[in-house]
Amino acid sequence: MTQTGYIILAISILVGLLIIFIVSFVLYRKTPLPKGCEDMKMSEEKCTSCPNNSCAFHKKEEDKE
Amino acid sequence: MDKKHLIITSITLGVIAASSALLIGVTNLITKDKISQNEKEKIVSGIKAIFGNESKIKEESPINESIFAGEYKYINYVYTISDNSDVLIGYAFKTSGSNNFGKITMLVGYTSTKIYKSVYMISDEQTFASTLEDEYVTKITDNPDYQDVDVHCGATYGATLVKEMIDEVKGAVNK
Amino acid sequence: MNIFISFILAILSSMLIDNVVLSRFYGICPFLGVSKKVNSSFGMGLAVTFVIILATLICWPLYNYVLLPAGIQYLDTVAYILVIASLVQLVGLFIKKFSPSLYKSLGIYLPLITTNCAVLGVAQSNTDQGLTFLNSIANAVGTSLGFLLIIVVFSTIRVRLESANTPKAFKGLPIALITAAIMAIALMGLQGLFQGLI
Amino acid sequence: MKRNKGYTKANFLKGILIENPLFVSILGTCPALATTKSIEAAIGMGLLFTFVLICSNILVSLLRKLIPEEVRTPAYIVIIATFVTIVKMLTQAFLPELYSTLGVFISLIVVNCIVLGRAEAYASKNNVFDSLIDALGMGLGYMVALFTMAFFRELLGTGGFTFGKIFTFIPTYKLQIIPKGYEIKLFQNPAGAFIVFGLILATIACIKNRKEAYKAYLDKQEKIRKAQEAKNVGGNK
Repeated sequence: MTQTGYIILAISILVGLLIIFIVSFVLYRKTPLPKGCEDMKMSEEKCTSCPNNSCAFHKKEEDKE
Repeated sequence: MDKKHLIITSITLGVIAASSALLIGVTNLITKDKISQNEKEKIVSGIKAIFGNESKIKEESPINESIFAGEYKYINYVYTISDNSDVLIGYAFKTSGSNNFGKITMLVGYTSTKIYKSVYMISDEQTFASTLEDEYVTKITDNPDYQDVDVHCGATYGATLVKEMIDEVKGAVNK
Repeated sequence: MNIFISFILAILSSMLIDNVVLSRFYGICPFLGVSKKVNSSFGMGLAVTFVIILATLICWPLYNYVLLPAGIQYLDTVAYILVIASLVQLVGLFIKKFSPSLYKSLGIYLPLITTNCAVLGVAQSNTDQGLTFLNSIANAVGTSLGFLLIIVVFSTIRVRLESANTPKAFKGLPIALITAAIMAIALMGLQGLFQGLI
Repeated sequence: MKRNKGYTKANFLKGILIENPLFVSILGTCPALATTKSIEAAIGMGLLFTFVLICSNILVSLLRKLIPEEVRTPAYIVIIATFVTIVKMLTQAFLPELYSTLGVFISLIVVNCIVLGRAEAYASKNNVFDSLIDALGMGLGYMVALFTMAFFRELLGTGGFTFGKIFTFIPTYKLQIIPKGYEIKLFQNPAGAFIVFGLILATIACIKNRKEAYKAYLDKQEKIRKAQEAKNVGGNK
C-alpha cells in the first residue's frame, strides 16, 4: 500500500469516526429514558459546577427556572 | 426528522469538518520542516555534549549501510564525528528501545579508539524519567567504567534498558 | 515468566506509585466533585474504568496501524477525543436500551466522562510514551483501578470531613484538598517500597 | 447583563475577578495543578490555553446560527480539537522546550472544562465581539490564577525563580531568594500543588466571609440607628 493509500485510509477512518460520533450522539438524545429512571436526580451542587450544559440534567434545571 | 433538516445539518457539519481539516493541513505544512529541523538540532547538540563543542558530524547513515552493519535490536543510526580539522574523533550511535514504562531514544558516543565516551538522552518518555535521569544517567555520562554503576536505582527497568543499549553499541564497535 | 512479572509490576506501578489522580493529575475534576455517597462514587469509578480500558483497546491500534503508516500522527488527539466521545454515547445508548437498572446506577455519570481528563490523558500518554500493546493495556488497567481506589477512599474520607470541625474558611473544598495532599504524600512513600523493582 | 455602556469592561473583568475560572468556579484544575511547577511553564500553559479559548469562542459564535440545536456539542468538540492540534504543532515547532515540559497537558486542553463550558454557555448565545472579550477575560483570569499558583510553588519549592529555561529566547537568569539548602522540596512534588491550591481557596473563602461579616455588622448598626430615630420621633410628638 503506498503512502497516499495509507493517508486516504486513515482520513476515511477518521471521517467514519466522526459520523459514528454524531449519529450516536443524536440517537442517545433521542432514545427515551428507561421506565424506572425518569425522576433521577443529580446532587444539586455537583450539577451546577459541571459546565456540560448539554447533559440531560441541565435541561431539567433550565425548565424549572 | 424530515429530509431537508437532515441535509442541512450534514452539510454544515461537513463544512466544519472540511474547514478544520484544511486548517490543520496548512499548519502542518508550515511546521513540518521546522519540527524536523528541531530534531536535527537536538542530535547536533547531543553530539556536542558528548564530544565537546568543536565536534561536527562528518557523515551519517542508517546502521545497516555503515561499516557496522549487522543484526541490531536498538541501534538505528550511526554518525561519524570529526573535529574542525576533519580528524576522525569517534562515532555516535542513535539507539531507541522501550519497555513497559515507555520509550527511550539516546545517543551513545564511542571514541575512534573504541573506548566508551559518554551518553546523551534525546527523549525519555518513561514514567520514572526523572529518577532514571538523576540516579543512573548522570552517573554514567563521561564515566568510562559504566559497567559497575548499580542498576537498582529506583528506575531499575529503565536503567537495565539503557545498559543493554550501551552493551549492544559496544558489541558493534568491537566488531 | 518475566513478561508476567513485568505485567503485574506495570499494573501495580501505575495503580499505586504513579497514581493517575494524585501524582499525574489527570482526572482532578471528578475527584474534587466526588459525591459523599460511597456507592455513587464506586459507580462512577466503574464507568470510568470500563471506558478507559475500551478506549485504550481502540486508540492504540488506531494510532499504530492507521495514523503511523499514514504519517499523520499529529491527528492523534482529534482521533482519540472522537473515539472517547462516541464510546461514551454508544455505551450510554447500550445501557439505556438494554438494562435500565444499570442505567439507574451508572447513567448519571456518562456525560461527565467525556470531560474527564483521565480518559484522554491515559490514551494520549500511552502512545506518547511509545508503549507496546500489552504494556498500554496494563497501564490502562492499573490507571483505572488506581482512579477507582482513590475515588472510593476519598469519598469515605469526605463523609468524615463533614463532621470534623474545620475552620470556617476551610470548609468544603479547601480541607478536601489538604486531605488529598496528605494522601499524595502517603503514596509518595510507596515509591521507596518498590525501589529495587520498579 | 443588559447592553449598557460598561458591558464590555464588566464582561472582561468578570473573567479575571468575579468569575475566575480556576479559583471561583473551580474549573480546569487538571492542568492547573500539574503545569505550575515553574512560572514559565504556567505562563506558557496560560498563553496556549488563551489562544485556544479565543479561537474556539470566535468560531463558535460565528457559526452559532448555522449549527442546529441537537448537534451543538459534537460540532464544538471538533472545533476545539482542531485548534488544540494546531496549537500542539505550533508549540512543537517554535517552542520545543515548552512542548516537552507540558507534554500531555497541551492535548488535555480539549477536555478542559472551561473551553467547552464557555463555548456552550456564552459563545453560542452572544455575538463575536462579546465572545472574544469573554474569552480574553477568562483566558487572562486563568493565566493569572496559574501564575499565582506557580509563584508560590516555585518560590517555596526551589527557593527562587529560573527564567530562560523554557522560553529560550530570554537570557537564562536564576533569581535565588531562599538560600540554597533551605527550600521545601515538597512544593515541587504533586502533594505541594494540592496544599497551595487548598490554601489559596481557603484565603479567598476567608476574605469573602470577612466581607460578609462586615456587611452584616453594618446592616445591624443601620437597624439599631433606625430603631433609635423611630423611638426619638415617637418621644418628641
